[in-house]
Amino acid sequence: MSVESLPVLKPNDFASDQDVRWCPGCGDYAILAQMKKVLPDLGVPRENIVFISGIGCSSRFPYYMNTYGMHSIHGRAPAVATGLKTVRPDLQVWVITGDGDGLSIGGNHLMHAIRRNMDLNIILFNNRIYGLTKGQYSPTSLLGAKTKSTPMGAIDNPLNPLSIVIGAEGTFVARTIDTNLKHMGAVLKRAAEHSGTSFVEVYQNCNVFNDGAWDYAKDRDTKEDTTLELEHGKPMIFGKNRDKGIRLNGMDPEVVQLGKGITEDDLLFHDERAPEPSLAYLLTRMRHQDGFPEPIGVFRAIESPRYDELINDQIEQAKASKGPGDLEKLFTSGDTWVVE
Amino acid sequence: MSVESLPVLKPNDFASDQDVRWCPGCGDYAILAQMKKVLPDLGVPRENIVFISGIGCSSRFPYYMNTYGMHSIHGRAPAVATGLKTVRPDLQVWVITGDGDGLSIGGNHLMHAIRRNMDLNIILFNNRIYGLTKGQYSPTSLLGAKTKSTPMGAIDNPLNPLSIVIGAEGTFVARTIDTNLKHMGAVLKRAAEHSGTSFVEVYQNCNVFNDGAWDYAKDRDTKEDTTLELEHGKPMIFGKNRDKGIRLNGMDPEVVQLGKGITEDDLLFHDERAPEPSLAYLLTRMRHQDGFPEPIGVFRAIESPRYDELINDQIEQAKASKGPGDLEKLFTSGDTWVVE
Amino acid sequence: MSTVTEKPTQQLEEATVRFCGDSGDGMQLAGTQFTNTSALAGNDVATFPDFPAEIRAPRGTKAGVSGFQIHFSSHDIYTPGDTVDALVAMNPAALITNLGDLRDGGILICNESAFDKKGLAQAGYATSPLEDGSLEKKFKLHKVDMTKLTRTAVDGLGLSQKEADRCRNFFAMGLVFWLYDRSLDPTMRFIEDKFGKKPEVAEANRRALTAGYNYGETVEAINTQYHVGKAELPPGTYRNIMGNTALAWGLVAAAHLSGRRLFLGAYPITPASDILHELAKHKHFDVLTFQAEDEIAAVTATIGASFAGEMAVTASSGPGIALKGEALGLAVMTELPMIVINVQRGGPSTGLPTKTEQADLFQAMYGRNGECPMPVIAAASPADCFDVAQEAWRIAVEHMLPVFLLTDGYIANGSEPWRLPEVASLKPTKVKYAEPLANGDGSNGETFLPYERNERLSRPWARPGTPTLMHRVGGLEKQDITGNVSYDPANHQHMIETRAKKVELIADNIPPQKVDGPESGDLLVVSWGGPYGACATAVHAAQAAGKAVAHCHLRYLNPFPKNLEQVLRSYKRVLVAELNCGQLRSILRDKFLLDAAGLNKVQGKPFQVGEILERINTELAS
Amino acid sequence: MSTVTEKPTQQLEEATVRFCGDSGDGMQLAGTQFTNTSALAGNDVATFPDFPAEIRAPRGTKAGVSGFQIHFSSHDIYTPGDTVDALVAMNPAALITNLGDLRDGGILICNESAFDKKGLAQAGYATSPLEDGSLEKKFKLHKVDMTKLTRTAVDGLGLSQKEADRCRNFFAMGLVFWLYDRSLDPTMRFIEDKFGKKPEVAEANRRALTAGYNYGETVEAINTQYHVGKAELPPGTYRNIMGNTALAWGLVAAAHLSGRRLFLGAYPITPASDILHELAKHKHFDVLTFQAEDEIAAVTATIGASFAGEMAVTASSGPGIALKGEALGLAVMTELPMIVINVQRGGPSTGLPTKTEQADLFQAMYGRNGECPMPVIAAASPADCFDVAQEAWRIAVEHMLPVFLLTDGYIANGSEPWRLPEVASLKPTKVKYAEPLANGDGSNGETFLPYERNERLSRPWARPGTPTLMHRVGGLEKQDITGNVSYDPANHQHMIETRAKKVELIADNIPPQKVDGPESGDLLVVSWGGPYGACATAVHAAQAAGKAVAHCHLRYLNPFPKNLEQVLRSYKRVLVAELNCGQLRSILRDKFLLDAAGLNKVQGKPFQVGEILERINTELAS
Ligand SMILES: Cc1ncc(C[n+]2csc(CCOP(=O)(O)OP(=O)(O)O)c2C)c(N)n1
Ligand SMILES: Cc1ncc(C[n+]2csc(CCOP(=O)(O)OP(=O)(O)O)c2C)c(N)n1
Ligand code: SF4
Ligand code: SF4
Ligand SMILES: [Mg+2]
Ligand SMILES: [Mg+2]
Repeated sequence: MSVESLPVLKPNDFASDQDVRWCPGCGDYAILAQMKKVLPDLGVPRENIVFISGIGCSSRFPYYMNTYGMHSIHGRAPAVATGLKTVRPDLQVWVITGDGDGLSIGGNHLMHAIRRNMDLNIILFNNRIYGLTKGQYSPTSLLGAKTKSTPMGAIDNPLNPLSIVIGAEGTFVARTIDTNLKHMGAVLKRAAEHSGTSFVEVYQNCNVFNDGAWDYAKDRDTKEDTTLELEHGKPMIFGKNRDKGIRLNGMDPEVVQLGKGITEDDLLFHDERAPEPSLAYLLTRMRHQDGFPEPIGVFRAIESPRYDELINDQIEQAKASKGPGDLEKLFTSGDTWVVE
Repeated sequence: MSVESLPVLKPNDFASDQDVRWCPGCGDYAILAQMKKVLPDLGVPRENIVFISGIGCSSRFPYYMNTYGMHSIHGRAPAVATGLKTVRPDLQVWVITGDGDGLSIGGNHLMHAIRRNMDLNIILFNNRIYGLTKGQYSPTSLLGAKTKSTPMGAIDNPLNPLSIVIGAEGTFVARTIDTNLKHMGAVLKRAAEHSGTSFVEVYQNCNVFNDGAWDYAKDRDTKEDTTLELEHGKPMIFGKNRDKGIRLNGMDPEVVQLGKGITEDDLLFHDERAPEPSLAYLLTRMRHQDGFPEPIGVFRAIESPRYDELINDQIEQAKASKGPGDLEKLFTSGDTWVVE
Repeated sequence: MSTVTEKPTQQLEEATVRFCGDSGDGMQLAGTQFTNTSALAGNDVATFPDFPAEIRAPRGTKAGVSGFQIHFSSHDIYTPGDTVDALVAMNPAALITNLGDLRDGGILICNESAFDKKGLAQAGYATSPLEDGSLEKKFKLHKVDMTKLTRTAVDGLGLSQKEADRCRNFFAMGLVFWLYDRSLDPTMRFIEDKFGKKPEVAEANRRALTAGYNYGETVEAINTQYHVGKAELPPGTYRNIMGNTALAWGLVAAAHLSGRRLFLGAYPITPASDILHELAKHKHFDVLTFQAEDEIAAVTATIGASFAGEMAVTASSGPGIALKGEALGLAVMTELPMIVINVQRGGPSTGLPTKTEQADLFQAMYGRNGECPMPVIAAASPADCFDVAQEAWRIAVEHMLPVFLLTDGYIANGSEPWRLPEVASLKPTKVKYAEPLANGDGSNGETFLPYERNERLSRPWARPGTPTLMHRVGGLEKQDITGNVSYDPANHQHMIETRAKKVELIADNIPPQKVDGPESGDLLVVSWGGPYGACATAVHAAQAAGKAVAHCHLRYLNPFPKNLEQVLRSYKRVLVAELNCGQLRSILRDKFLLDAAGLNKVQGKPFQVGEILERINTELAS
Repeated sequence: MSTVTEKPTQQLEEATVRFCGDSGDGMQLAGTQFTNTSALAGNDVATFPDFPAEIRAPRGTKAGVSGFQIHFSSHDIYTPGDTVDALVAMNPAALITNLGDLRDGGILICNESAFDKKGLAQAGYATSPLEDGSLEKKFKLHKVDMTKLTRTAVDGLGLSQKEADRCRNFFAMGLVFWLYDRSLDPTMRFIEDKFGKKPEVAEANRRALTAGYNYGETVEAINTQYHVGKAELPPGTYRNIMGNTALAWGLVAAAHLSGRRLFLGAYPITPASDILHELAKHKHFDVLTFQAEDEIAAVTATIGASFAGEMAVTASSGPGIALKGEALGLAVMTELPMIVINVQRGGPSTGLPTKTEQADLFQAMYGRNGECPMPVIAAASPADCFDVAQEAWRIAVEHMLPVFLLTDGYIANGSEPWRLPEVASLKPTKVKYAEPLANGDGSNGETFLPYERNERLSRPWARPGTPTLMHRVGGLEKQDITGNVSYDPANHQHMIETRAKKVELIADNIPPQKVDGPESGDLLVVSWGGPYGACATAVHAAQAAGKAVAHCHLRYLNPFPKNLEQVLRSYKRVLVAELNCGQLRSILRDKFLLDAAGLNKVQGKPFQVGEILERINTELAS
């Protein structure tokens, strides 16, 4: 099949023949729909796309995509994807994970995938709960969260997924929200296009076990005050009337009211391409409290060498310097003797 | 034995009867010696101290301490220590780990220990190599490092232990150097005294498989230019002549020459107690390159609730509200019936 | 509530009822209420809840069907019943997937309103089975428009239609309660407890329940009421208990009686999670539950807690246990007491997470590197979990080693009446820590020897904080007595043998194997774990039919009771019934060179009594 | 170099030499050089390097002793020898720990200068054994002041004393080379290769080597030279090869011949790390080595690479394999081809990391949750690793499943001469991917069926990137043929049976079991893995003594060759020799109800020929 004759695919061409089995009303549906919408735009044939997941409600995702896929085991999707992408850099590889799958049992694989910066797209559905196992707290559940396993409230400080990823020097780090379809679509597209490991946290509602976890960031009435849409090169402005901004005071961000002597130029300008991750880290620290908004969008997007490219480069270099592998040569290397 | 009669212990009282079995010249010896020196000052009886380690050269440490100890399995020391400290908050618990043990196989346990902020003292011996297994690269080995497993050079971006720990919001984060005995002693002491998880990275020389990894930071001639000793509330000054400083330019640190119009007041002042970890994070990013020094000392030291306290508080609360456990009551709770 | 009915009441020895419907229909609740009520009425009961896969399937699909079966009786019973006397189907998908288990002539109650076009299509029915006359031929069919009737009953309470429909299960319960002459009181109390804070919901449920009951009383088509009398149970106070709850309580009791804190290191996994949930409720018993970041952290934290001197337990299911293998080696090497619970589920890999199976026995016996023996015991029934938990702790402490405790999804989620033990009658396991040395710490030559052994070959448990006993343990081979690291070949051989012998010596400290039935004969049915009840029932039936058959149910799988070989050899044939491909059978063959036959099934389901009885008969005939 | 010696030369059939000293003394290098030289001289050779624990012990201590034993011969040999004819001890600690293996009358060469007060104390000698006359009674003792002699030899090259002393092992080599009439040429070449860039070091080593040689030639006390003639080996080109290297090369060859990339997912662990090191050198063969963050990542990345359609391998040792158990369930469920290598070491837990053992057979067979069968094969010797690696790949591809390949520390680090195969004679394993569908992707009704099976029950391997074959796999139970998730009870039973049957069918695709010796008789010695050589030698000896004994060495452990039962039943007795507590024996007993006896040893050491021979004799006598 020649490139020209590639058929133009529609979202539905990416639907597998399996019934989608999430609870009615689950935020996962919106993410699935958006993924199917984004993929045709990328122009990658379905057979060159692979979805790898772990275990969790979110991790059923690959079953619903008409691509290659593996619903692997709990927490290990980044590692499965690493093996796959190492030997087959030609494939577009997505990793679908949850806050439990990706940050609890799978936290280490995630961290190492990030540092290797292979060309993977990791999408973490954060619903601040274990959905599939019916409602235990997760590493992103808030302090005090009462769940099946914490009847008196959770006592471990939650992990901030993006802080962890920036800690491991992620080259593409973003956040979006299940109900914010347009934003999600744009973020997923950029994640796919980024060369290197893309990490996207999606605020996802589990309406059965943790309903409303993200309402503050989704509610029409509040979302413009509780979130800040990051745009590269733009000042950080938010609020229903776009009259609030983020200013830096030493190392501390502060919320300021625009006007009254404060202009856009006083504000912090977003630089997703800053070589050092310190700004991105600082942005991950901004949570919906004390009047701060939570940033959504792309926190960081820089180019950096990729493990999958480098390892294959070494293969080519080795071939160039030693010639392609030759068993005869291999066997006779070093000391041999002949018996006649 | 009454408290008053507690004998004053000497470093040697902390030596077990086992021969120390590291290669001659290994940096581990200095850390061991310093630990034995620090412990008597803390006034904790030997029987109330426990050392837990994983596997690695560094992890043989507990065998050499006349305290309780466990040389557990590869990567799991933070988890072993978590169980121990949860049920026995009265014990002083140290975790000894290496760059492979703590950041490769054990990275996730480390991250979760940090977020729980139990009162553990985690000491990571970073020699940028796998010592015990004889010389493979580790997660802290530099790009391009030629080791047994990377004959053409390592291609994964190294992890920065302190960045990772700050990413997980560590409450006590510090760095010291095996040969800098006084500094190491002070840092270990502060780590022990901190309430919450203390994390200390020790630059440790493996003279057999990665000799000289830290020479730039240890060498008499260079160390004052290549390292920066952090002191709370003090401006960041370094250099043999103490004439260089770190200044903040927006979010970017820069090295400046003191004098010529630049005074101490223009410099960045260290604040280990900053509630937000952004400054500490930024400091972890400073590596020995482009004229920057690497900070040593305490990056961050804040108070925060501890899992070991909180879980035991919940126990007390539960007892207060329900009364102490009573099996009779438990069995008869809910619907019962009598057969006569 | 006590009603006088005009309709005739038929006395039954026993009956089996199954509620089934969509996962959202509240069938588990209905089943639990019926169970408790029957138990309170003095019946012996056994239950089998059958969940769909962990995740919710779309409403109305076959994948989303949830069922709960209750067997209740006026005599001793051990299983939830092979076939069903009365089936309540809340929708077509539930009907089609459950009908096969309804006995000919059984009662079939269908929620008529769910049999609309969409519902029928989702179940794969071309035409409505309620309309084509097919069901009436075989069963006593009652079509009840529960949706409408429930909505009417709760009318005026200001509930949304969705909320109103959520009361349907109470209507269904009410109807079945009438059918089997059950009191509504326990469920009324439950409603008050559970929904007391939402008075309109409580009232709606009460009304739906009553409406269902009255419907049975009133409607002509339902013309007989049934009554199952009290069972003759040993006197005492009873409650109904699920396996996971009983296990949790057994652990609490063991810790409490030992005067130790109880530490549970666990990571959620079906069907073991409820142990974590249950224990988390009992903090006032000094129970510390630690939800770890993964199973490896769970088990290694457990090792840490054991080293600390407390009662330490880890609980998981197959895939999670697989992850613990390496750490269990450390537990064996350090010879520390702890309990490792595997609530088995369908495997391999993620397998069938919500289904039952017994295929992790090999894993418990052999799933570690090196020669790494561990004792293994298994619970036979929900209530037995309470005893087995304490027994595991006794063995762990008295022999200083980690103990595997196996249950399975069937036991864990099933329930049965449990006679409350007298607290005073429970036997505490005494924990004796090593005593500080008089002239300790080497200064006077006396040193603590952490691997010194007693007659059971068990080593001292030295609690950190005890002066003079400072010592180090670890995963490298230990020199016997001193506990120092040792590479000495002879010592390695000695330690390998010692660890094996230590497990073997447990056989001196457990009761001899008993059989149920004649002490010798034509056939011995051997079982372990969940199949206990089905095997007991089948063997009793065969005995009643005059067959020389006995039943040998093993609680102790490693080591075996000392008399086991002799027991096995007392019968012409041995049949091992297990829900796997013959794992216990393999072990018996290896150990005793005994040509035992296997009755095996791996379908995610428990044995039916009939399957076992049939096989007993073929074995005896051949 | 060819020297004419004045001293008499005694012809020997075979000899065994051991170099021992501190870990820092370069004994492994000395041993390797002597081995290569002997092999080049046409001997058959077998070696046994014996490392101390992974970490370096303090210089001069017993814990730090490192040894290397070489058995060389003018006839076929299979083991490094039970006892030693010549022992070189570089210090007192080496002497005291190794002397027990020197045969009466053997040659003992001691580095006199190391027998100072400190050295003697560290070894626990009260007085110097070199001085008290005790050694001379039993052995031909040669005290050589190697330190001084070496320093003199390298004088003038500007080396520090430390550097000079590092050449001592070359002096020792030179002396032993003279003793056994070996050429210095290969070692001279080695020195040039290795130290060429540091000319003064190269020169120093050359001088030390020559000095040692000349010392032998000159010193009167050493009055005989020995010569072991060429062995009659099949004609061909030979090299000496270590097990781990042979394994790595076998993998490279298999991938190359299949035209696939080779992916190794590994995490360093003794004694498997060398496979990673070796493969990392062969990138020009399209070999991609991935040092993962842990063993779980290593195996799951391997699963990913297999799903990607390439040759995928993971390698570890016991504790690492324990961590892979859960993921291997996924490999079994997804029915993807891959190789799982376990280079076994002493267990349980961390155990004895540098010592050999065969105690992970149970783990390979049973160490996963659920019914999770995997084929298991094992290598018999260093060179056999080359063949077994290819065989594992053949089975994996032809049967579409993960294959366990077991070796052990003894094989992995031991070496033997290997006749280079003709590349053209190697049999490529053909990889056939599923073909794209003509009318694929459902649009025309044709859909890809990832779990459709061929006559071997193996499913198609569909390479991502192939149009129309998009499909999803995973760890939940699969519906046969379609590969969709299925909770159907009958399908689960069917799939459990299918996966078991699939492994059983491999028996049709492997050679029947052969025995070495008579086809029936009094005793059959059964072995697997590393004990091959010792068993072969012992059985040959017994046969030579006229005993009706045969040897049955198993490469295929699951499934067994089809004729195995018949083979076993052809002898009056069966003795299973293994370095564990009887794991293969248990499996044979279970499978065949065969009362096999066991010869077992768990000391971190290989069998000695004598141990086996002795047991053969007792078996025959009783
Ligand atoms: C080894 C293992 N441990 C535990 C489980 C049980 N388990 C399945 S999913 C899950 C957590 C799911 O949480 P998350 O990743 O947040 O996904 P969600 O269901 O919320 O989308 C757990 C604990 C498992 N399948 N395997
Ligand atoms: C499960 C497991 N995998 C691998 C190993 C082998 N191993 C032992 S220590 C080690 C790495 C040690 O590196 P590091 O933690 O940096 O310690 P160092 O020796 O450098 O002090 C490895 C891979 C092991 N013992 N257990
Ligand atoms: S349990 Fe929660 S996350 Fe899972 S499918 Fe249901 S709503 Fe979604
Ligand atoms: S190998 Fe390196 S880290 Fe290990 S003991 Fe030797 S010098 Fe120290
Ligand atoms: Mg979640
Ligand atoms: Mg290291």
